[in-house]
Formats: sequence, C-alpha cells, structure tokens
Amino acid sequence: MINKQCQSPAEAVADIFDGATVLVGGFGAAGSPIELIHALIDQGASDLVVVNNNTGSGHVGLAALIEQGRVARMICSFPRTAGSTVFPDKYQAGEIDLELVPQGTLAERIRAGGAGIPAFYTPTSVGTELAEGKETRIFSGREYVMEHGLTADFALIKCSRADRLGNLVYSKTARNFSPVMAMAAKTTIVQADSIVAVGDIDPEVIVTPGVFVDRVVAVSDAQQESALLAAGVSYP
Amino acid sequence: MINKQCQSPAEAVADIFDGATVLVGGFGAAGSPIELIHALIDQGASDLVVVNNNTGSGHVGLAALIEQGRVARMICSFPRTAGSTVFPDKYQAGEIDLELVPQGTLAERIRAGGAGIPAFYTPTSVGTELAEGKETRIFSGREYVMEHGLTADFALIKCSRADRLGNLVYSKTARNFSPVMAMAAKTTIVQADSIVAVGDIDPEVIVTPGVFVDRVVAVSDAQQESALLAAGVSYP
Amino acid sequence: MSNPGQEMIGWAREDIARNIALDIPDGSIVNLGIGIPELVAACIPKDREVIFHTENGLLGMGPPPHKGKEDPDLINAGKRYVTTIPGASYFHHADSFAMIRGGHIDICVLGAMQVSQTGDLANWSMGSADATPAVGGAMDLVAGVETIFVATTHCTRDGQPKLVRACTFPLTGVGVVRRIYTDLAVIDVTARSLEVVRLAPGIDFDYVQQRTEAELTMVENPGVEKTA
Amino acid sequence: MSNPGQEMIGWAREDIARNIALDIPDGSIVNLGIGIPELVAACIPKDREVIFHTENGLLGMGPPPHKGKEDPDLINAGKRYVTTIPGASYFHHADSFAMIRGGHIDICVLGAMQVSQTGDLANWSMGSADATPAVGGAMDLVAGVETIFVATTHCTRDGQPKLVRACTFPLTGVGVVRRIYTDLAVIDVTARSLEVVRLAPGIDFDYVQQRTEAELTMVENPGVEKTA
Repeated sequence: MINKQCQSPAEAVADIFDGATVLVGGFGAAGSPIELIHALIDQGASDLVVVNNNTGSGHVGLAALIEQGRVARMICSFPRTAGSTVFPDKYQAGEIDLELVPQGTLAERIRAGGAGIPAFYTPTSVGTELAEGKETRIFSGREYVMEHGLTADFALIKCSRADRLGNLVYSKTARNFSPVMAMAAKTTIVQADSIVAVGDIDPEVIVTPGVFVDRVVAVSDAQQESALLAAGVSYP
Repeated sequence: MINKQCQSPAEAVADIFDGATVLVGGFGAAGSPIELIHALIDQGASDLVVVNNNTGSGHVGLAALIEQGRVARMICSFPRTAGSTVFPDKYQAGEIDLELVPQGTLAERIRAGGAGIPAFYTPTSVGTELAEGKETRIFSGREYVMEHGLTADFALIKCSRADRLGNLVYSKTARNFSPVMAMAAKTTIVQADSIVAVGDIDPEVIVTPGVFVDRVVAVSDAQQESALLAAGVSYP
Repeated sequence: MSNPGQEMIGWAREDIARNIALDIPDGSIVNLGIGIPELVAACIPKDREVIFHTENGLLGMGPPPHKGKEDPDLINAGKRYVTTIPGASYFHHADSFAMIRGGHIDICVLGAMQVSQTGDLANWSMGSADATPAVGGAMDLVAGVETIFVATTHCTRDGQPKLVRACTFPLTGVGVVRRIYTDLAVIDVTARSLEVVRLAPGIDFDYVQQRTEAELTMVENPGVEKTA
Repeated sequence: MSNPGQEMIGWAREDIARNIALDIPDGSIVNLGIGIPELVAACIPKDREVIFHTENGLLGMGPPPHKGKEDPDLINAGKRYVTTIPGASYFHHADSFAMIRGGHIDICVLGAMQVSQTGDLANWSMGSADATPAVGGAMDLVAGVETIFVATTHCTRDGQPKLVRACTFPLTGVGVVRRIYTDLAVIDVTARSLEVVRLAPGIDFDYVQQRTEAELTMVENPGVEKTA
C-alpha cells in the first residue's frame, strides 16, 4: 500500500544531506513551510543550496536557517524583506552566495526542471546585466536569453489538504511556487494543514497529483510567520 | 463591463479568416467542440491550419471540416481513428499536408507558445525520423531536440462551466489540450455546457482563468460525437 | 516663462494615480507595481470593469481587507493583505508568469528610478556594490506586457532628473516604457522623442524641461490628447 | 533440442500480462500502452497498490465501466471508456506529459513492431509510403519513463522475428527498452546482449533463438530470477 505519511516534520526531513539543493515553497510568509524548515534547522544539514523567491523574515523559518549559517547559496528573485537584515548581512559579509533570477524565469526554470526540459528561451532580462554571460538568440526578429531547467534534491512545501497518496490542494495565494517545486525535486516533502482520506479531494480540483509527492506530514496548528515576527521569536 | 458571451456558435466564429491557424481542443471525441466546428463549416473559412491531437471521426466535427476541403494542413500526433478514412484518404491523395508531432511535444509547444517561450529542448524524438532536420544539443551528456512554441489565431475549445469573464472548468478527461490551447491563441472561443454567474465557480478550482478567454457561448445540449457516429450522421 | 529656481506644485500622488486610471480602458487586465501604482486601483472610474492581476498567483485582486479580516494566505506581490472580487482565480507561479510573458496582461504600471528617452527602464537596482540586489518580477513584466506605464515623481528627492538621456542604473528592460506619468506631466515615449502630452495645472513646458535631462517635445495639439 | 519446424505453444496473452504484472512493484506509477499492455492492469496482485496513468490527463485510472455506465468524458489514451479509483486526479495534456518527460512515471508497458539487441524500439510506423503515419505519445513515453517494458508476440503473424539486430522500421526511441515479455520468454536488454531470464513452460532456449534474429544469451542462473 502506498502511504506517504510521516509522523513528524523531523522524520520527514531526516535524510536531507549536507550540500543538498532544497526548493522551499512560499512567497514571503504565504505558503512558507515553517515547521519543515525548523525541523531542518534541528536536523543539522549544512552547505545547502536553497531556492525560494525570498530569503525569509525576522529570525524564524528560512531567515533562521540562513542565520544559522546552513545555507551556502541562495537562488532567488528578491532577497530583501522589510525589516529583515539576516540575508543582506551575510551577503555583504561574503558568507553566502546569491544567484539572482527574475521571478518568472525562476518559476519557469523550476517547472522546466520538473517537466524534463533542460533549457528554454525567454525574453525576460534581455539587455540587462542579469543576461550577461548568457547565450542569446533571435527568434522571429526578437532576442531571447537561454535559461536552464532547475531540479533539486528536495522540496519543502506547505499545502492545505493532502491525502496519503500525496494529492494536494492549497490555500489562496499560498499556492505560489509550491506546485512547480513539487514537480522538480527528487524528494518532495509536504506539510499539510490536514490529511484527509483518499477520495475526499475531488479529482477535478487536485492541484498537485500525488505522483509529484513523496512524503506528507500533518501540521494541524502551523505557525504563522507574521505572529512569530510580532512576538519577536528567534528560532531555535 | 466585461461580457465575453456570444449568442450563438455562428456569432462566435464569424471572424475566422481564410488561412487562419486554429487550435481545436479535444482528444478523440472527449472535449471536442463539435458545435463550434460545425459553425465554422457553415461559416466558410478555408485554407485553415488546424492543430488537434487527432483528425476526427466519421463525417462530423473535425473530420467533416477536413472532408469539406477546408483544412490545408494538420498539425497533430495521431491522424488515424478506428473506422475513419477522411484524413488518410485526403492525405494519400496529396490534398492535405501533415506535420506529425509527438503528443507531449505538441502539448508543450502549445503551452510554450501561450507562455511566451519561443523554443525549448526536449528528449522526445531524439534519434528518430521526427527529429530529422531539427537542431539538437547536448545538455549534461544527453541529447535533446529543439522545438518551437506554437501559437495560433484562434482556439476552439469546449468546457463544462464558464462565466462571462471567461473563467472555465472542464469535465474529466475532456480537459486534455484545452487549457493550453486557450493560452496560445490570439482569440480563444469556448463552447460551454453552461454559463454560470460570476463568482459561482470557486476561485481555487478554476482551471482556465478568464484572461486566456475571449468569447464564450453556451451550448447546453451539446452533441456527443459517439451518438452522431452511431446514427451515421454526416455534416452538414 | 518659469523661473528655474522656483519650485512649482504639480500633481499629488493621488492625481498621478488618477491620470493613469483614466487611461486604462474598460475590460483591461492590469498588473500594478509597488508605490504610486498601488493607488491606481482605487481611481478606476466606476463604469469601467478592470481586473487586477498580482504575479504571486491571483487574478481578480480586490481592495485591502478591513482591519481584523486579514488572511495570511491572501497577499499581493508587495506582500500586503488583499481581498478578491467575484470571478477571481488562483494559480501557481509558472502559470502566473505564463500570463505575463505570454502577453496576456494588457497594462502594467511600474515605478521607476530612471527612464531613458528611448524608453529604457531602470527600477530594480542602484548598482551600488554595498546593496543587496533584488529584481522580483519587474524584468518579466516589462518583457511580457505590451503596455508599460511608469508612475514616478519627476525628479528624485534631491532634485536629480529621472528622465534621462541614457540610464546610468542597471536596466530592467530596453525600450519598454510606453507612457510616463509624473507629478509635472504625462509624457509619451515615441519613436522620435519624449513627447509631453499633458502638463499639470500651473506647470509649463520649460519648467518640465529644466527638470528633465532627456530632451522633451510638446505634443502638437495638447488639447486633443489621445489616450494610450 | 527443439525442432525448428515444430510450433511449440508458449504463454497466452494473459500469461504475458501476468508476467509483467508480477514485475511491477507495490506503489508504482504505471502507464500502459494499447494491446497486451492493457491486460496488465487486471493482473496486478491484490496486495499491491499500483496507480495507472493515462496520458490524456488522468492519474488513478480504474477498470472499464459496466455496460451503460460509459462516460464520453472519461476515456483513456486508447480512447476506450474507463473509470477512476479513489484518489484519482485530472490534469491537462502539458501537465500530463510533464509527468512523463520529467521522469515521474515509474514504468511504461508498450507493444512493439521491432526491438533491437541494443534496446531500440520501433512501434509507431511500418515506414511504408502509403500509410498515414501516427505517433501519439509513444516517443514521449520512451524518452521520459525510466523503465520501459515491451509486451509482444515473439514473432509477427507471418513468423518474422521481432527481436532483431537492428530495427528496419522507423524508431520510436534509441536504447530505451529494459525488458521484453513475449509468448516464449522474458528477455532483459543488458549492456552485453539480449539475455533470456525466463522461458515459457515447454519452451527451450534454442527454440527461442531460432525465432530471434538478434543473438540471445541465457541468464546464468535462471532459477534465481531478479525482477527488473
């Protein structure tokens, strides 16, 4: 029988290894899998390459992982957050590398990786410094930049409902990068607000089919980043 | 106010012009927009380039459009259907051109066209005659073929429910190519089993957001291709 | 003739937003950047239906929620709480940028650090070595959206012109800006020049030119302004 | 030693399907082609949960519907009526082939016109000028799915070998086949040879080799067969 359920975030992230590439879902606080990230902090893996649109807020979640010195390189589009200095401080100190990618190119590179597309052409960034050193090509008289698909060892994402087969639905704009990240990782690990019986989610509305998911763990009382920030929490 | 509703299939397809490229949704009979195709037959446009996974069945729908000599070229993956000789006869007689594309490459080319991606690389067809004359390239030691995005002047698709903004949901495997075709056409024309009030479709379950749709027409008693075939119907 | 040293008052931020809103046709799909562009939504005339897209996965964005009704799962690209209108839809990031890159968004309104006289836009980086670069979705938007409006103060806080011959800051996109809305004027980017199509009340052409590094022209018949 | 002229009876179509089904591990995601592969679904041991994908946009395909329960909107890639199991999901064609091309489908079982001794597969065209070529999703499946099983009669109806030194029909994919299940034997494509790992009851190696153009080897210890 297929049962992708894990008993705890700690169990779910236990095999993430030093140097792994990890896709982390969420856009700002929406959809951020805080409990999985905190479990990864506890677990100890280091020299990680982390892919997320941002770099976290305050001293919790992704910002805490960075603050603990566990991330060697960030691949993201917007590594700044109002009121957060964790990433900028590390970056200015030369303690973390940054690959800056336009947001749509980042999403498309992840989708391409998950879809078996090694490279594609995009008009985004043509003529800018983010295209420097990249191959360009003219199609129908317009210039495009070649970008590569992006795959990863792990994805850590959050959803609202899951079943034991790994079928997922999300909540509002907390969906963001998670469906494409689920496609692009060798091992996709999901924290779900709730795990429901197989068949409880209408086949027409499943956003991420179970084929893209490896582990699900129920986190019924997930913390909200905004509440943690307001309370001034630092993890661990 | 935005109101994409048309009063009839005839009104919806009125401006399809000679030589237009038309994406036609459906996989076999599932999701085939028969009433829109029949309206296009009545309308008279010719020299069409039609993109569909197949070439229709019997003497109705897409097969009838081909039989009437209105299609100059088909772009498809499987131009054969049990019991249908319309396309093969025209093809053997040299009366219609065929661009044969692997099914996944066809779907991805249409999605790329709709997503502003002019070209991408795929492992599909490497080393086969369908890759002959195409550019290939090695990424990470594996060979890939370059394929181009596919866009069109019109798309004709079918859905189960729509609203006046063009938000769509589909029925089961009748979804198939329609969501990506809606993205890739300058003018996307939809026949819907029903048109519901704006807000009646849950924002979480909309498959095709209205931004991809230009016209919707209610066809509440859509014909089933299988029933037409069983009855031996020829259109017109 | 204006006196170069005398500061005249032009449009307020809300006026700039209203000028833009009036140029957005009924039925448009619009993406709004952060800053003055955010004010545009509230200025759309009541008889026009305009649908707002936010690149983090929502079409049909509504106004900010009432206090106490904020939903952490419902934010916009600026990470502010928003609401939805009837007919809204959610989708993932790759689909959202397929809308942008594929040309399905009609108009995008962005802020600017600099705009060149050929429509180049710089709005993501000062290029200084001690800053952390952050680009977000700006490069995707200017590459994919047909009509790019810029909403900006005419000069920086310390009086430096933002409309320049050539951008000195890193570019967001080349030749992408269609129309510029400042506190002093509405200016089209044409094949020949930056063409002033409208002046703020009490502001004259020379006053605007003096605060603009790029060379401006005046539209021939400013009374018969065509909308973009 | 078998007599080349004497026709021995091997496995029936259902036996071939059962041989394949027994090699599909619990928890696999499987895509089945048309013909003998379609029979595999019914042969999966009851204690294994195997999920079937059909490339026209369904994961969790169930058995054919009861008569009168056919739904024209619910078909498989062979355009036959099917059902769904609990936990099924629908998706569009680009997402479906992202599953295939992206390596998310574990096993695909396909028919064959020819298989070469290096695992090339030809199953879409006889290459004759008077036929209408049709490829469907076969090239995508062999390019994207890690484990390709072939289910086929050992020879054509007129006795021509299907396991050949080099395919003469147009290729579907190069070096893609992992294991071949025929009415006479189960044969692995290895780096060195086509290796017979199991013979049908009453069939000996020589009998199979006589009906095979490619050179076969016999696995060293056929009693201890490892599953693919």
